[in-house]
Amino acid sequence: MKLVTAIIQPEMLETVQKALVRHGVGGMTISEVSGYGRQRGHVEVYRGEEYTIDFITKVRLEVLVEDEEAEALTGVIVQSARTGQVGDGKVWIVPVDTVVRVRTGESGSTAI
Amino acid sequence: MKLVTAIIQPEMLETVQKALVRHGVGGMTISEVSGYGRQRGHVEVYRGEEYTIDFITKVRLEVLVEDEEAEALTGVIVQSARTGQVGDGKVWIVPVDTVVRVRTGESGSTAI
Amino acid sequence: MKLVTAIIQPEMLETVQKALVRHGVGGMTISEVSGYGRQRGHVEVYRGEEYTIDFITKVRLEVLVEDEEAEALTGVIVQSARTGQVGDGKVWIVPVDTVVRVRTGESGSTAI
Amino acid sequence: MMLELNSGDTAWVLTSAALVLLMTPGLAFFYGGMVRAKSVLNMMMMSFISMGVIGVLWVLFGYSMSFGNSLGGLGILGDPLEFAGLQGLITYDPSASLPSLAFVAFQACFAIITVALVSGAIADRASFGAWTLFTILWGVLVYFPAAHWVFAFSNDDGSYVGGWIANVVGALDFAGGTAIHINAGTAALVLALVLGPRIGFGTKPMRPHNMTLVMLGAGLLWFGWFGFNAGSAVAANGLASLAWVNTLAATAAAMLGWLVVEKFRDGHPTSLGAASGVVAGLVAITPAAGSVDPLGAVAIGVLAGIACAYAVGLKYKFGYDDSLDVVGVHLVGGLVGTLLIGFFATPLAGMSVEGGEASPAGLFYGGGFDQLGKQAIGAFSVMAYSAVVTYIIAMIIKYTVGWRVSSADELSGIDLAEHSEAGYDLSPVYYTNKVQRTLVLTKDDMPETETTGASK
Amino acid sequence: MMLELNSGDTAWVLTSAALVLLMTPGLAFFYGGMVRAKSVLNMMMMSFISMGVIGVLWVLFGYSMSFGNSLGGLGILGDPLEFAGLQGLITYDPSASLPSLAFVAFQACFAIITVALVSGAIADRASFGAWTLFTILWGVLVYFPAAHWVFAFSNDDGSYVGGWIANVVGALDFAGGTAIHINAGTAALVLALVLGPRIGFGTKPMRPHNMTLVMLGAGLLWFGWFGFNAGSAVAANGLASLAWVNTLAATAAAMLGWLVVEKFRDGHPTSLGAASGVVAGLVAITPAAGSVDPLGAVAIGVLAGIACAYAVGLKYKFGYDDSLDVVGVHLVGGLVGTLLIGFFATPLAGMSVEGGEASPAGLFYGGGFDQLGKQAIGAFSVMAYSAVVTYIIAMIIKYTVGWRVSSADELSGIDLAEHSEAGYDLSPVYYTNKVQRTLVLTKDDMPETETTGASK
Amino acid sequence: MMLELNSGDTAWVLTSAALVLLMTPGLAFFYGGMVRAKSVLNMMMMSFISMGVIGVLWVLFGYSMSFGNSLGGLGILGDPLEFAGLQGLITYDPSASLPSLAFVAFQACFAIITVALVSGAIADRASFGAWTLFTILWGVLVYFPAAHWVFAFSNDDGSYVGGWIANVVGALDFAGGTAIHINAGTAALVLALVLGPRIGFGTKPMRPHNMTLVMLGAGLLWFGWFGFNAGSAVAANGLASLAWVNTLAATAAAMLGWLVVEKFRDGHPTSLGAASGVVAGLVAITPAAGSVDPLGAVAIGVLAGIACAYAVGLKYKFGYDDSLDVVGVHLVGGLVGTLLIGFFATPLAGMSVEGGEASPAGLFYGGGFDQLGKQAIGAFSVMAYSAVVTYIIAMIIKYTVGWRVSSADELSGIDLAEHSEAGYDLSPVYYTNKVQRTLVLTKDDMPETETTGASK
Ligand SMILES: Nc1ncnc2c1ncn2[C@@H]1O[C@H](COP(=O)(O)OP(=O)(O)O)[C@@H](O)[C@H]1O
Ligand SMILES: Nc1ncnc2c1ncn2[C@@H]1O[C@H](COP(=O)(O)OP(=O)(O)O)[C@@H](O)[C@H]1O
Ligand SMILES: Nc1ncnc2c1ncn2[C@@H]1O[C@H](COP(=O)(O)OP(=O)(O)O)[C@@H](O)[C@H]1O
Repeated sequence: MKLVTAIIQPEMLETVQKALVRHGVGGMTISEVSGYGRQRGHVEVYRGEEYTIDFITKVRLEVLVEDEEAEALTGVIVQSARTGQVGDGKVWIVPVDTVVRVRTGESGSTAI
Repeated sequence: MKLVTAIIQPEMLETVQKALVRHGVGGMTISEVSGYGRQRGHVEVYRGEEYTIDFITKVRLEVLVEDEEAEALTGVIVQSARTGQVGDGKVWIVPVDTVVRVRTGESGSTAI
Repeated sequence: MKLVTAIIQPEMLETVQKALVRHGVGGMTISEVSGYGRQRGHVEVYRGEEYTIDFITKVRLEVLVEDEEAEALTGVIVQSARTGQVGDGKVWIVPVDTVVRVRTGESGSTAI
Repeated sequence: MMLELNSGDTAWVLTSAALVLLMTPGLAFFYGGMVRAKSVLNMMMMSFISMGVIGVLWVLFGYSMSFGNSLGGLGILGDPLEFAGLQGLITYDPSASLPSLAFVAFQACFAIITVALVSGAIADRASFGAWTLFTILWGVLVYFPAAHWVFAFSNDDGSYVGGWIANVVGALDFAGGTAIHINAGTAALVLALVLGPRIGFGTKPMRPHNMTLVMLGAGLLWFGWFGFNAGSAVAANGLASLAWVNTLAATAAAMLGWLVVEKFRDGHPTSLGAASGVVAGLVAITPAAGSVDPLGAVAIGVLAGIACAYAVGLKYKFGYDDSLDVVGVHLVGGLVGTLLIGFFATPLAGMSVEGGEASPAGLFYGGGFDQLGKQAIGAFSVMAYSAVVTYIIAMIIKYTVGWRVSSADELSGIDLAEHSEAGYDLSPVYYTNKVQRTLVLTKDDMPETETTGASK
Repeated sequence: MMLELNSGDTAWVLTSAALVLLMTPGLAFFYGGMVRAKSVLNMMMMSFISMGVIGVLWVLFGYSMSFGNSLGGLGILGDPLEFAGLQGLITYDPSASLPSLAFVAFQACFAIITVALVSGAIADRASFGAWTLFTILWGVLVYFPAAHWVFAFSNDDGSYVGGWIANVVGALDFAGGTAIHINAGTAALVLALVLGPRIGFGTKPMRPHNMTLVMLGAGLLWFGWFGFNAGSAVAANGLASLAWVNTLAATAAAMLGWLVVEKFRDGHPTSLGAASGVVAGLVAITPAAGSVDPLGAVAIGVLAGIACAYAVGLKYKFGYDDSLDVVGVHLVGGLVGTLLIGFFATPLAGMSVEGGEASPAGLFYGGGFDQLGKQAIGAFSVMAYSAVVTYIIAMIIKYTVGWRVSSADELSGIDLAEHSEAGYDLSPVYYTNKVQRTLVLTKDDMPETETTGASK
Repeated sequence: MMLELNSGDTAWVLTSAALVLLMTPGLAFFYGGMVRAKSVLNMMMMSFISMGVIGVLWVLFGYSMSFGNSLGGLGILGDPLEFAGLQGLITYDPSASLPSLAFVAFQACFAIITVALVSGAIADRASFGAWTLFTILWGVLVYFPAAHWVFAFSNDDGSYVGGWIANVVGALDFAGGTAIHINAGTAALVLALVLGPRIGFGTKPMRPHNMTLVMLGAGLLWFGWFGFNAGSAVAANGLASLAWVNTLAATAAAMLGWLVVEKFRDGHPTSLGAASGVVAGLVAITPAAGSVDPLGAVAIGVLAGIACAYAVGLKYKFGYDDSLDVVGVHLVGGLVGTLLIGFFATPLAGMSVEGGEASPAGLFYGGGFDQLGKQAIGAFSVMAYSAVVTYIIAMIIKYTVGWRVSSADELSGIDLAEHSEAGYDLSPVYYTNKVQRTLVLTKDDMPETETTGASK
């Protein structure tokens, strides 16, 4: 089992979601995060003074997959999330020992 | 060290929290996420047009435990989080190299 | 590749961020979480009745680093995030199989 | 005495009517901010639908039921047909200093808000259809009669006979402590008992999800209440000015009273306490605004603030889930104000207008127990009537359309269940990504570069 | 007839003017709550800038263009110089019952809100500079003339000649169904077509991000609208009272009408529907408030509520992105109200004031088709004029400064792009951590205990 | 001249009083939206408590201190006992065109808001107890006297002696530029210096957490300000109408002035700038509303908008943390308006009422430097008095109860620390899960299926 985590641009979520579903992914979990990196936030002006936004809103996507699927899935995400602009984000894979479905208690690949 | 992560129904958080504390767990971290899976969101009507909510609000629960505790803990979560409805969520275990407590700098099992 | 995750006090984020940048870290991802642990939340009074806040707002910080950097980075976070109060949080390290940069598709250490 | 149109009085009554109309949205925000985020829209809708339903009923026959000549001269109910559709009230009447429709307008808004007040007791759990039905039945069977009793004054030559509390009992109720607050508060208690508590009541605080909305509601209520109370002089004169100042003084004092209780009992004065204290003071001064002097108003305010600050805790003791404290604030505050008139009424109040005579005096102003007795009769009659008829209506609804939404709907939020909408989506990026017109599986939604076959 | 200052009328007109002024912030909240969180400030700013621009223009020459003596006696345009800078209107005029400046104040707020109304059609995508330019051009070229046509009544001795629709055609428009709602609704349609739809229009709901703000807007609009309609009697009298009651009755009925449509068509009555129904009813009763009786108002309200509830769906059918339904509510509601006067006008309305005579009767009140024809001429003239001139203005702006912000700015949010700010930061811990005066790399920002060298 | 009750004037003054009352909640929202989310409730509570404290004090002896006969005829302080408890003001007075209590009501709201204004300088860090104490001391020692100086006009026969600035100096201050804005602005500066800056001031923007609340505040303030300014004519007449139009014109112009500065200096016109410009214009026109013509009002507005847009930056230069720009907007705007009267006052203003005479002319209207000098004396006297007495009060509080909450409380949020509540909990699922009546460890809270023993 692997957990594929991606940090992507919020406006690309829909495209990525569709690509994943097309690819056969039946489930995923997303959350709102803020990212700091090469991409710089816009400059805000407050009462005549300038301030920089360090962190930029991103969406984090998490998908549990079987070991052999992880690479392909990463490819799907990378392709569909790309805009070519700085700030497109990262995808990484973490090993998972077990996955259990709460509703049934089944574990392993049938739990995904 | 293991990190047990669970995606659960928001209304089950309290039950799960109590079960964990009863089980001897002294700490946990939660956050709000949105999940996509078998469970379908409700249909919204806007100006006479229908729209489907793809993602449904869930709570993510993370607990750091010692290796030998992970399985039992997963069992506690799975049991206490179950409603039997589609959308009850997943629990998974990820290996952790080290844990450090910020306040004291101690690491390993005393840091949890 | 490693993923260093830290749960820290919200008011320490700025200090930690500066320490990380000084340390040479070029990117990170943060999100808002709630933590349960030794630190007790304040007591709220509502219509004359007392209630306890179980969960306290924290910031989660995630940084992808190369294997050999992980320990040092953890040290930097632990030092800069410390206030000495209960509730200062945890830092842990998880192994990562691969990291890919969405924009370019490059993977491994150049992707961080 | 030959009258002619008094444009100043007309201006003031029309202004007051608009102010009172604003109170119902104000109440919607006050109540809406106090519930949890998942039921804010339903809470506001319960007030808005009262504006729709009662607004129309008032025109059709409600005004006539309240202010028509008493059927049979009994003082029980106005003739519903006399002014049905407000017929006959449009044409200029040279003998009136105020256009009839100005008074119709003013009183319409009283009817609307009284019904809306009740909804605070049943937050988060009542089916919107059941509530809508309730507004119709309760407006017609409880409020319109009660308004007749209290607000319809017989004229001297007997050509017009009004309600029994105003004319036979002679209870003082300047702007509606009985017909409005005691009445709505009693109905609220009955509904809270009939519907039962919210899931989790007593174990979770269920605190306000948006205190800025609560404060906005309190601010608009206070503002509008000047129309409510000072407008009840139905003229722009010294009595209206007295009522205005009393409405300021009592409310300020009640806020202080409530906050002091909180400070000493709980350790912290809260903004919810300030907002609640404001409303408690407004409620208590409502019946008394035209009968007491500003020092009396301060006294009534302080007492009401303290009394209500304690009364809102009763629901935990007795286990009825009066969710937003309609009983603790409106019933208790209404009783405090109505009864304290018996102590604080000053004869000077009646002399605030040209040619005015000394008005009844309360106990502290040399008037004995007489007025206090009248006040008690008025208050408890309305309470009894409201309790009985509300109970009948509530049970009919319970066993026909049913009152409560399902537990699942209550847990996931009544806004989604009953209105198919959510109160807020404040994330700049989030909501849009979560809602789609079609399922994502549609073929032509696919990215063109995608070729890998689906697995599993 | 010798007049003297009527302080009651003056009080009412000044009060009404303040009420109408409040409608524009009210509109800002109504519109602002309906867009997505990332464009709430821009949406509100489009209303606020109208207050700035039109507020100043009105003083300079706008009032004079609308209410100056018709240039050449043609009824087309008031003399812009006659009252430029409001000169000559300050000194006490012993022959007027109302100070001229009170009327100036009242009408100023009509001009402000009419321009602001248009902005709802172009939510989330219009450059703020382009919109500001539009407010100037459209105010001067479209609204000021239209107001002259409809609101400037010639006097009997011919010393003052007003606009052609009011005087030559004789269409009834009590408070501005044509000059305001049909006019703004038409302009909205033109702008929606010229600018094109928002990115993603039709595939995402783009639902309100904050319904409490929408409800607040609806509440303030309703409140203010009593000044708008009842104030249009320009006196505190029976006609004002009639208009007041009609403004309650029609609005309540329209809310019910809209909610019933939603219940049966979509399964759920929504709070957005209630708020929209309120506005639809207010729009429809605007021209008719002084011409129909309360039952007629209920009828107009119900019909407007139903018509608009269906009309807001048209944009999906025809593909124009009238984002916040200015067309569906203001154009359609304005037409419904303006034309239904031809059916429901009652002669009694004219008799609501001292010495008043029977006013024109509609079809249902024995008046034949005559008034209906006049109404249609008025409505369609304004529509045609507004369509043509708005189109010209819109194209000039399109090809000079340009209308739309970049796609990237539209996607990430127009608030950041045009105003460099964000609507909300409600997290108690978050925002502060994300914004800094200087980049974090500054040397002296370093923690003193840090000694480890930087890697990479 | 024999007077009788003028119902139109009474209606207008009562309406205006209600409008001014609404300004304090309006201010609470304006200020509340500008602070960070974690201190919104405390910010609003500082305004609300002023309503409570001053509302009661005004009735007890505040009105008497401001409008009682000057003690010793010195023009320094009204006799606090003359109208203590508002005794003697209730009974109908056949020689007055306006009930005394209407004026009491109107002026009460001035006192309330003036005190509340000061709180903007000490956002996020002042103990609520200390602030409450301050409202009492400052109201009694600073505002009540200053109001006497500026608003209490002696009568002709010498039977009533008012304040020295109004009667001896003869400075023009229509609605309170000196007694209110310069006074509150000066006190704000003193408090900002005494309390010291917020933690992090200057390195973080500390921008508004909820701009919709700020805009709501600005909208309600503008609305209410029509009562403030036009109500200060204390009659519904031509002067009130002039003040009304000036209040529109100056405010619109100031908004434009501020936005233009932002556009050229910072690149973007902001909604905070629009809201601030509105308030700056309102402040500046306050003293001048009854003395200038609408073109003068536009000029004053533009200048005030520009001046204040720059003045709000001064705090960064000089390092005083006037958190919400009370100094930059109220002190500077108040000075601009008060002094510009010396230039723009028009004699016509006095002729706007029946039998009115030419009022003093400013420099541009042929009046020489005379009036300018009077204005300066008035402005700087109030400034000096306010600075000294506020400083003494502030130091007394500092060394007795203490001003600031602990750093930890300031960092985690003053709402929790002082009021034990949080402004918002907008998540539909979250809050409820985080708060419990009892610790989770209670035995009977256990799930019944749980049998595994606890480890560790
Ligand atoms: N080392 C890192 N650890 C964790 N998250 C990172 C790291 N570097 C970047 N990110 C995340 O990826 C996002 C995009 O990174 P950025 O450097 O701006 O652009 P790009 O990935 O296109 O080079 C950041 O906003 C942040 O959320
Ligand atoms: N492959 C997956 N990867 C990550 N999260 C998943 C995955 N599948 C499901 N989830 C999470 O689990 C939740 C419940 O899944 P769902 O399929 O709806 O029900 P169930 O787990 O009862 O079969 C989802 O809302 C989502 O948050
Ligand atoms: N076992 C755990 N698993 C996951 N997160 C934990 C765990 N224990 C503590 N935490 C997180 O660390 C935070 C601080 O823990 P706490 O026990 O309050 O203080 P400290 O770490 O100083 O002993 C908690 O709020 C929670 O977010």
